[in-house]
Amino acid sequence: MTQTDPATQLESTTLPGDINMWVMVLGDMVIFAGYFVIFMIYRSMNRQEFLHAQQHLNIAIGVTNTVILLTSSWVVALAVQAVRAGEFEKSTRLVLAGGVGGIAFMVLKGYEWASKIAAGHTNSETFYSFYYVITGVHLLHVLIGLIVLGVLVRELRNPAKRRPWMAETGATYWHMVDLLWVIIFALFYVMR
Amino acid sequence: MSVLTPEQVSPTATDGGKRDVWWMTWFFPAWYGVFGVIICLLTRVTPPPRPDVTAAGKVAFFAQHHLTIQIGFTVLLVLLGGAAMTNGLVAYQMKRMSVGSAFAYGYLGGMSVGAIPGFLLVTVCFLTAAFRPDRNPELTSLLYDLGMLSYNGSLGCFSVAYLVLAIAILYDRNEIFPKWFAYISIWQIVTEVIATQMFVFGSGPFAWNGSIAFWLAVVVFSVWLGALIVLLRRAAAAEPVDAPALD
Amino acid sequence: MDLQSRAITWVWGLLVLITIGTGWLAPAAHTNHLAQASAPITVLVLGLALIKSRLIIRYFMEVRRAPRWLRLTTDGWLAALFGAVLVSYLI
Amino acid sequence: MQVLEQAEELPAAGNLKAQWVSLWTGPVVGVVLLAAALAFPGFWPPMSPTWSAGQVAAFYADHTAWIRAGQVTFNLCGIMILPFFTVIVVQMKRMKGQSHVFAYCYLTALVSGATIFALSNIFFLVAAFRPERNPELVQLLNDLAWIVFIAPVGMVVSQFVLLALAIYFDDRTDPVFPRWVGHFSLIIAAAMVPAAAAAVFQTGPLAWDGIWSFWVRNGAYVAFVVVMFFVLRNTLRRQAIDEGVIAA
Repeated sequence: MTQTDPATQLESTTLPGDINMWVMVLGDMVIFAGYFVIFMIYRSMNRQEFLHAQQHLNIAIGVTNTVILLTSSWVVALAVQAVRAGEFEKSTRLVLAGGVGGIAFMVLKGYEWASKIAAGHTNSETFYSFYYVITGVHLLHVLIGLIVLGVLVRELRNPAKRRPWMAETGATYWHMVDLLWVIIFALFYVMR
Repeated sequence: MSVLTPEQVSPTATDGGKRDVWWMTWFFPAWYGVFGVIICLLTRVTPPPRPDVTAAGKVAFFAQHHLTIQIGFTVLLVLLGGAAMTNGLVAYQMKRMSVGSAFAYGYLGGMSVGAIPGFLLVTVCFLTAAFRPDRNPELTSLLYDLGMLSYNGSLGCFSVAYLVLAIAILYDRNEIFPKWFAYISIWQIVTEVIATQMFVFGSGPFAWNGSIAFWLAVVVFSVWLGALIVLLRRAAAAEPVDAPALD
Repeated sequence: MDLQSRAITWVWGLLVLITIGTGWLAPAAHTNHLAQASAPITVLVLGLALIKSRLIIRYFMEVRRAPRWLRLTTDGWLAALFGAVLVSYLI
Repeated sequence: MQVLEQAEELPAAGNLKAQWVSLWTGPVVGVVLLAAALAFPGFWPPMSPTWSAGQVAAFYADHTAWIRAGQVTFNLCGIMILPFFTVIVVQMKRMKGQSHVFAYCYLTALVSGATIFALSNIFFLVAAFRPERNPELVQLLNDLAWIVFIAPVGMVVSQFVLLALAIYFDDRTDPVFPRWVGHFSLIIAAAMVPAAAAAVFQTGPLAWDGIWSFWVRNGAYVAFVVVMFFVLRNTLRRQAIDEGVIAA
């Protein structure tokens, strides 16, 4: 989408959500970019080792988890639209559905970790040491995201506190969790 | 209620803020400046020496930096209280928030416990190692590991302090600190979580001198600390001179 | 469904489609032989990941309607990250 | 301190009684700690840093029981001096014309400082736990114990400086503490600072058994506690009279 898109020109530009949250999100994106680049540097030093380790990942779980997070993100994006339209009942249900997606992601991730450890892929392999730390930090972000969505549900249920910027702020964080996972998926699971 | 006599109002009082709070607010960056010189230039613990060297290599490290370690850490032993004073200032500002004292006391507790493994132990271990250069190399190696792991790997005390700070800022209605500072305090917790790995890895990105466990974390900490210095000044300036003293 | 929601839904469909498509390219998807490094596949995968990331930023995070500085910052981040990843892969 | 009957139920009375009790824990704990110091053979005279590992191990083997007795008492009772110092915190928070930021910094330094002392007892006690251990290890534990005991003066020095600052910022017309307490506090701080060098020198006045690092440093600290006991007693009496808890 470019700036000449008519849809963008019709509407005035507004910052979605709270500037404070954007500071957090942009900073977090920079920190994760650091992790990714360091991972790539180590990968370029041991290409074969990393490639073979990658082959032991469970791609079915990887794809499923990516689809789960994308869907969860989509649902939360729809929830923001619903808040703007004043449909608070609907948006609450959508945010809750998004949270369920987050929980499903964590459960699957836990299963994936457990089966990898059971198969002997511990952090003594460089690839897996990155895998556990990066996905672990991402999992921590999912957990924080669930708390954020929980706060959002509380606010949406309280008629005095239903503010669109609040929904946008929470959604912005949740989409960042999704965004970072999409990149983790590409770098850890798919690239060769 | 405070009764201000004219002589107690400082000439800078027009900028707002209380004189004693301003003193501590200026002390904060000054102390961290001295601390930075000590750890980076004199005692060489930041950036950290390598974990993956032999006992002989560690003895050589202490021999090479013998004098500067002794000078730097002896000075730090005298200035150690500065850590408590800077943390006390943050706790003071937290007490001014609308959320009451619980979080401020949590910060105060976490940080004052953290000062012992975080600062004192490395100081004592390195000075003890430098105290007798002829000590059995295995024991010098033990002191080296003990010092570095406690210095870089004191995780929980600081994490809880960052956590209560973040929650306090998010709930606060007095706008003592901006909300974004709460979020970047959460980054700090994330880096502490990653630092757990340094107890597992003797080399590589997650070792105590690793690119992720150390370098990225130190950049994040520097950003956090720099922001805190600016925000403490802003908070001090925004405090009304005639505000009642804290209970 | 309003215009915005419809656009978001289309984007979601596209993202899921790309994900399933790229999953098929993964080394772990072919366990009967040892995986071979492949620059074309990697470049393709990184390109698709870049598109996915930008779709999420632009549509889900609604950056396409955000102020200019934010659009430039997020695009700059994408360019820097994917540039660095690609360079470190190709070198 | 005889609380007036009509003031018995006032919150101010409860506050003052708590401070009064905390104040009196000072001399009581002080006597116990003095006894522990007298019992600890390593202080009479202080063990020399120049001893070889064998000499250190032999010392622990010869005096195991009294070393344990002295250090266990330090371990158990050392931290009990804390309530005495919290009275100082409470009084700092009564000072007018300031924000009490010094009081909170003082409290933070107090908590950290108390922990350091506890750490040194543990090292002494571990060394005495198995005197038959490899002498090099006993010597290492002994070095750590002494260095942690004598050298980390920073936390207490900052307490003295903060107390002095708070006193200088206090209301001139009705100060909580007399102004000389601030000067006195700074002098004590200055007397203790050189002891940090005990982590470097093995001989001379700055070594951990030296005149300055051992006798002047510890003497200054004891002097502060003794003097502050009387200062605090006066201050509490004045507070009680001001708040109508006891008769003038």
